[in-house]
Amino acid sequence: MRKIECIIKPFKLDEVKAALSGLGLQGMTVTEVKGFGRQKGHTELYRGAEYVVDFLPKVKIDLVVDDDRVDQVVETVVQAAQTGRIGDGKIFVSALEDVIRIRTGEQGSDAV
Amino acid sequence: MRKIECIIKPFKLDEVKAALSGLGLQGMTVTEVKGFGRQKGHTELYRGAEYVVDFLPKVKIDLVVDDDRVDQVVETVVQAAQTGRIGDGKIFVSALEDVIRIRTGEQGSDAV
Amino acid sequence: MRKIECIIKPFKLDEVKAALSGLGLQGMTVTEVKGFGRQKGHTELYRGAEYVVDFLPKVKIDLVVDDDRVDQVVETVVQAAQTGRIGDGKIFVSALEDVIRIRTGEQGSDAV
Amino acid sequence: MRIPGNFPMRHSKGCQGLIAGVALLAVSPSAHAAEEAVLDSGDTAWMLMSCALVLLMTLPGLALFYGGLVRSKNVLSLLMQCLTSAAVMGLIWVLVGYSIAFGADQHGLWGWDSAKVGLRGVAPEALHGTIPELLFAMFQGMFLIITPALMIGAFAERMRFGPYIVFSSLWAILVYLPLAHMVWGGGWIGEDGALDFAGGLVVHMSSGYSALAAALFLGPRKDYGKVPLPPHNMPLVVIGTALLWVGWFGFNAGSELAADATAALALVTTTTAASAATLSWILIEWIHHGRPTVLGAATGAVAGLVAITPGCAFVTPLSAIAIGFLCAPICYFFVALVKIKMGYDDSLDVFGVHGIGGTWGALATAIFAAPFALDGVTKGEQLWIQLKGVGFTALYAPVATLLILVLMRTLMGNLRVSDEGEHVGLDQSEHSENAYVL
Amino acid sequence: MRIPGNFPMRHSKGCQGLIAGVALLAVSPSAHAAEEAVLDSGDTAWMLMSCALVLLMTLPGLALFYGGLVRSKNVLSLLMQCLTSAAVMGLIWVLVGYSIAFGADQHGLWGWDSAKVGLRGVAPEALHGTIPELLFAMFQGMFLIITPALMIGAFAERMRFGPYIVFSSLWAILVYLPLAHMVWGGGWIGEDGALDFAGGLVVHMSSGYSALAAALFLGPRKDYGKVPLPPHNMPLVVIGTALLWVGWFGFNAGSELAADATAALALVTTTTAASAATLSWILIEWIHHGRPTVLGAATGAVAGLVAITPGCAFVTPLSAIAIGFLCAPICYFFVALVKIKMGYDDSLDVFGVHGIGGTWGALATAIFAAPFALDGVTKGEQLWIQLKGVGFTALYAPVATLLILVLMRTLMGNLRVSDEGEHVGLDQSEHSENAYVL
Amino acid sequence: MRIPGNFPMRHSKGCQGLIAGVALLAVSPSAHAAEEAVLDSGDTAWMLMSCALVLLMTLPGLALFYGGLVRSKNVLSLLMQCLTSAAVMGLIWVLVGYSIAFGADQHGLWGWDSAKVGLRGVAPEALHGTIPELLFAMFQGMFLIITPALMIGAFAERMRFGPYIVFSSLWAILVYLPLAHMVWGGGWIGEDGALDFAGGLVVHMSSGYSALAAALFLGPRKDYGKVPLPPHNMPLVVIGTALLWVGWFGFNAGSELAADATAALALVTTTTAASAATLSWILIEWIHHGRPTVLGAATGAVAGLVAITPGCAFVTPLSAIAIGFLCAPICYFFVALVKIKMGYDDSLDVFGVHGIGGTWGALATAIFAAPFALDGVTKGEQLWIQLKGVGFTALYAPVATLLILVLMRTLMGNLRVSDEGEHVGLDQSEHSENAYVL
Ligand SMILES: Nc1ncnc2c1ncn2[C@@H]1O[C@H](COP(=O)(O)OP(=O)(O)O)[C@@H](O)[C@H]1O
Ligand SMILES: Nc1ncnc2c1ncn2[C@@H]1O[C@H](COP(=O)(O)OP(=O)(O)O)[C@@H](O)[C@H]1O
Ligand SMILES: Nc1ncnc2c1ncn2[C@@H]1O[C@H](COP(=O)(O)OP(=O)(O)O)[C@@H](O)[C@H]1O
Repeated sequence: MRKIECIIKPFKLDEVKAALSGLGLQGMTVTEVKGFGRQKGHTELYRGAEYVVDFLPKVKIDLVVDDDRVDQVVETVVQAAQTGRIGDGKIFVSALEDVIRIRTGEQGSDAV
Repeated sequence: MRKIECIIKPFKLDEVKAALSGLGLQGMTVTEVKGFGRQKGHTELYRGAEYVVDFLPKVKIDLVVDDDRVDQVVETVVQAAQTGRIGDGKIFVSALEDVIRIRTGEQGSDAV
Repeated sequence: MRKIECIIKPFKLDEVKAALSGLGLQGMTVTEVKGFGRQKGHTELYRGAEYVVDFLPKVKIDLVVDDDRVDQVVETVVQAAQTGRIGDGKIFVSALEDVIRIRTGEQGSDAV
Repeated sequence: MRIPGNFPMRHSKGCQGLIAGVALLAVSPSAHAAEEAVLDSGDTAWMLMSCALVLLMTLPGLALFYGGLVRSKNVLSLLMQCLTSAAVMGLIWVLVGYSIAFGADQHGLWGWDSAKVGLRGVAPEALHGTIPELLFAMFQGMFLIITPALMIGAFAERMRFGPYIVFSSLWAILVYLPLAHMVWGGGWIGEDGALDFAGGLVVHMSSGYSALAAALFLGPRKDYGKVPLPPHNMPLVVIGTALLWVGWFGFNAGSELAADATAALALVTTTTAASAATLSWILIEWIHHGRPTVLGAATGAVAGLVAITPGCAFVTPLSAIAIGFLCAPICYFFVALVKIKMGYDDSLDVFGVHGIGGTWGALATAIFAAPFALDGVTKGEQLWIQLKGVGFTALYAPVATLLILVLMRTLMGNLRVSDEGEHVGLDQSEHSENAYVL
Repeated sequence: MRIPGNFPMRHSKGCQGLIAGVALLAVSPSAHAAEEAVLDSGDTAWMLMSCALVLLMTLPGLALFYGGLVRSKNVLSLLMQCLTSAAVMGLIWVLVGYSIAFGADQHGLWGWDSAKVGLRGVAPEALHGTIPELLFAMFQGMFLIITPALMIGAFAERMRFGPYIVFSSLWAILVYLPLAHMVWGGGWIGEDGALDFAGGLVVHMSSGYSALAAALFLGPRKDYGKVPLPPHNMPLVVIGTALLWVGWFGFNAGSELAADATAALALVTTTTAASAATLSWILIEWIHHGRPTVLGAATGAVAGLVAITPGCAFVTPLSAIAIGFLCAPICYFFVALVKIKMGYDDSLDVFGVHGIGGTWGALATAIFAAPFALDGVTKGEQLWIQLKGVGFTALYAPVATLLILVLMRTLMGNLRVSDEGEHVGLDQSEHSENAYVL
Repeated sequence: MRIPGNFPMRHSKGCQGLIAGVALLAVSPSAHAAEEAVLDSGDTAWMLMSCALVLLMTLPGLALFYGGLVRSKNVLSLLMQCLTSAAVMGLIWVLVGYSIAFGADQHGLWGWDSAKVGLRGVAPEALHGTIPELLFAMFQGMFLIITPALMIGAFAERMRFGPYIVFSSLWAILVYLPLAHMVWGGGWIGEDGALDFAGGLVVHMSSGYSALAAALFLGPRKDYGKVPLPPHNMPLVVIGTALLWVGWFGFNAGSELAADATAALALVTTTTAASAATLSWILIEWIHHGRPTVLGAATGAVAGLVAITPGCAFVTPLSAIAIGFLCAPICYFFVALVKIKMGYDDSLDVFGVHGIGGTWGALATAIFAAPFALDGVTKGEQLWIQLKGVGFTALYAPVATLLILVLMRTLMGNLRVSDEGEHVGLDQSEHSENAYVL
């Protein structure tokens, strides 16, 4: 089992979700986050003063998948989330030791 | 050290917290997330149009525990969070290399 | 590659960010979370009734760094986030198998 | 004030002395034509505005006050109940309400006048005192809009929307309209000499005691007493409080039906009592918990406004301070102590604030009545008269409420949403909507 | 109502019978001096207040109604457009608007009076009827402030701010002001006998049909039809609805320019129609989708208010119920079915509610006209007169709108924000601000 | 306007010419009885409403304007300070304030009249001009409610609640009430001939300059200048701005104490100046930063309303445009440049907007005064008179403020919350509450 964390631009969420559903993925968990990176923040104004907002809204998608699907999923996310402009985001892949479905108590691949 | 991520239904948070406190767990970190899975979203209405909201509000609990407590904690969460209906959520277990308490700089088990 | 999750007090975010920028770190992802731990919650009032709010606002910073920078980063965060009072937070370090930059498809260290 | 003519005046008592006094010094133009009723544009202007102010109390005042106090998953259900109160009560009023409340007296208990049904027989040129009768009718209609809406705080976060509409409609017809007639429309309470200038009995006690009955009948929210249920949006609560305060000027000073000295007095006592009760409530909190809260200030303000309502035109500004200042500890006692002790879930404290505040106000009206307000009776006699009205309202309203609810449960089944619906919140389960997508 | 004197009265028709009737029973003080114009303090008080009420409709009423309906990244752009409408339209009105709308008639199409330019020649002591002319002018100015602001709902979430200001200014001068003159200022529609008490044609149809044209011209939002675009903050929508309802009392009853029997009638029909339409709309939803929604109730309320606007002083309360009750299905049909079928993105349903509601209201004014409202014509004749006004407005407004937009695109380039700007939202891309930091 | 009688009139100057002019054309009914004071129902209606409008400015207007501008952890502390201003100032006014401001003159500096203490000797039938004296008193009381609340913007996010109550109470008694007397109650500034129709000196300059003193005394917020401190809820700011604008009609036009030509003029200049300043401010931003902002529009609107306040009844609509248009760059200069340069943390720009805007308005009143407003003096002479009032206020208010604060620090210790309290926010540290649980 692998956990794939994808940090993407918020307005790409629907496209990514659709692409993943296309792969037959059954679940994901989404978190609103703020990102800081190479992409420059935008300027805001407050009564004649300018200031830069460094943190940009991003969306994090957590996907737990069987090991053999990792490459396919990563590729799909990259395709769906890409705009080619700075700030498109990252994908982090890590190992998972166990997965449990709360409703049934099932474990491992069955639980995903 | 293990990290246990539990994705549960929001209204179960208090019960799960109580159950974990019962085990003597001293800490947890909670994040509001949105889940997408087998559980069907609900329908919303907007001026005569219906649309389905796929993403359902869930709560993620991050628990860092010593390796020997993992099973007990997982079992406790499963019991407290279970309603038996689709969408009860998942538990993901992964390895952690190190834990540091910021206040003291302590590391490892002492830091939890 | 390592993932460093830092749970800190919210008002320390700017200091921690500045300290990390000082190290030349190029990116981080921030999530608003609620923490439960040794730090006591505060009391709130509602029409003559008192109740304790257990969950305290915290900020989680996710940092993905090359393995050789872990110690330096952890130390920096500890210094910047420390107030010496209960509730300063934790740092969790875990292994990462892969990192991908969505914009370019780059992998591994290049992608960070 | 018994103006010559055959229509029942709203405030049958208490203004006489004052108006007589005013008449000596300041003869208003319209007084010249006392024999022949004439429209006074100033009075009409004030009553047009008072209609707007009383509507503002419900929409958005009360809606926000209540909506902000519940959890974010239920805010829309509260807003919806206030909105539909303006719709359903507005129609009931025009169709039959005005006739029942202000039609010809039947046994001292209710009224009827088929010409008032649908306002068909109320010609635009017909007058009530110095203002168009249509305007008088609509001003009174605004009171019907707010009163059942006050009750929704008691069964917030659990009652189904359909039954709410049925309940509030039946309650309007069986409780509010008869009571309004009894006090203001020529019925026995008013004839008995009870002083209720703007609705201590008719509006606040009637809704407050009924609310308690409904809360007991429906039972508490599943989460009540288990987890804290803090307000989800306090700024909404403050906007609501502020608009209630402002709108109450129309409610109280508008109840004079004229822009005159009595209206001015009512406005002054109204805002002064609210100030006193606000301060009093936060002082109690400061003493009791070491912290004054915004919700305390807001609750105090509303309680003070409730308490001054029946007597606003009958007391001096200094008495208004006393009424407001004393009302806070009385209401606080019920909200913070009695409710907890007894264990009922009057979710937004309708009974504690409106029921108890209205009771205190109705009695305080006699206790603090200025000489000009007492129509040939002593304070003690007036207090006894007030007690009869208070006692009747405190019995009639909740009993009738219970009967309505029992009947409804028999015919309609469970009046509460399902447990699942309560969990996900009424906004989604009853209205398929979501308050915030921030 | 043709008051002796040489200034054009706003409502040239329909009040006569009523006023005559009133005059018999209730001679108001000012009537004694019918020959010599005198200021009436009651009428003036009501009109001062009506100015406040109509401003309240735009700020914050409409601003919140619209602002709550869009996504959180665009709410400020809507608030900004309403705020600047009060600024820019307020200035246009004082500088030239009053002259164009109410200056001496030119060919029945527009007006001009250089003394009215900048209100230079309007002395504080000059009267319009029984109120200061300055006050009459400003009351009318409040209508110019709200009307272009109504349109912004149609091109919400995509139009650039600069072009919006240019567009609304040109539209005010080329569409609103001439129409206001034609109907109220002595132009051909009013002279023809059309009944439009408070702006069914001038305000709602003009903005509604123009909004449709603008929505078609600008094209849909990128996300329209692809992802749901639910309101980001429904409590704001409800506050807005409530303040529109309250403020509409000034809009409709204020249009009488006096605190009299006609104003009272207008207030009663206004709130009653809103009640009926609110209930009607949620009943339709209940039948059609099994769920009444808060947005439905709010939309119904606004639609009912729109529909009663042209006829509010010409119909009975029971007719107002009919007008309101029937307006909901008509508007619902356009909002929920026609719009989807045709695929245009009238983002906040300006056409469906104001265009269609205004059209229905203008026709219903004839259909339900009370006898006193018909100035020697039959209902059928009046309907034909109404149809001419309706037809003209439904053609003139959108065609002129399209010409303005074509001209603007030629001179100013793209009127929409960039795709990137639409993605991040107009609050950031146009105003460098962020609505919420919670 | 010196009405026969022995009570001091509020606006001792400037209306004469206008009223005389009006009197010729439009003799109002009440004028027939000039010798004998009579209550005018129209004037009374307008003043009842003006009380509501001025209260609306504080609750919820100003509360939301300020509450939206701070961070979400402090919003409740701002709302609380506004709510308690209505409570504490409301009581101070009734108890002693009316007597100090409008009692018999003492040395030109303050007033006293034991019959006015607690309003005991003010009979409901007593008149002030054509309205009940009680109503006059309460209208003035609403000004005391808003003025200290204006200052809270300067020390937002750091002052403890207890000291705030003590400070605002002392400030009311030592600064506001004497100044109100000096200008309106028969004191030296008014007698000197200064024109301050609705409170340029008394309300805006007094609070603005005192605010600056308080901000300097308390020192900046810990985070000031280190991290951006953007508004947490801009929609609240816009609601607040809108309600200030609407309520200001009661503030300015209500200050005439009658529904007449002068009130109409004041309403027209008020809204026109606000429009001009709104547009002016966003044009400056457009030029200076390439972006017009919503906060800029809101700030401009308030600045324009402030600037027109002293002269609203003394200038033409075109002059109002000039006053509003010029006020934006002047205030912007202080808000965006001087404050940054000088480094003081006037958190919500009370000095920059109210202090500077009020100063400009007081001088502009003379510069743009219409002929009827000048009571036998030249513009230059009037400007000199204005300058004396401005100079006195700009010195007296901040010096007295500093003395109060020094005294308080000596007796009460630190007036600021602890650093920890500032970190977690005043809502939690001072009120144990939380604004939002969304
Ligand atoms: N080292 C990192 N650790 C954690 N998150 C990161 C890291 N670097 C970037 N991110 C996340 O990825 C987002 C995009 O990164 P950025 O450098 O702006 O552009 P790009 O994705 O094109 O490299 C950031 O906003 C941040 O959320
Ligand atoms: N593969 C997955 N990766 C990440 N999160 C998942 C995954 N599958 C499910 N989830 C999370 O678990 C929640 C519950 O899953 P769901 O399939 O609806 O029901 P159940 O828990 O009964 O299997 C989802 O809402 C989502 O947050
Ligand atoms: N076992 C744990 N698992 C996950 N998060 C934890 C754990 N223990 C503490 N935390 C997080 O760290 C925060 C600080 O912990 P706390 O015990 O209050 O103080 P300290 O950091 O001083 O030990 C908590 O609020 C919580 O978010």
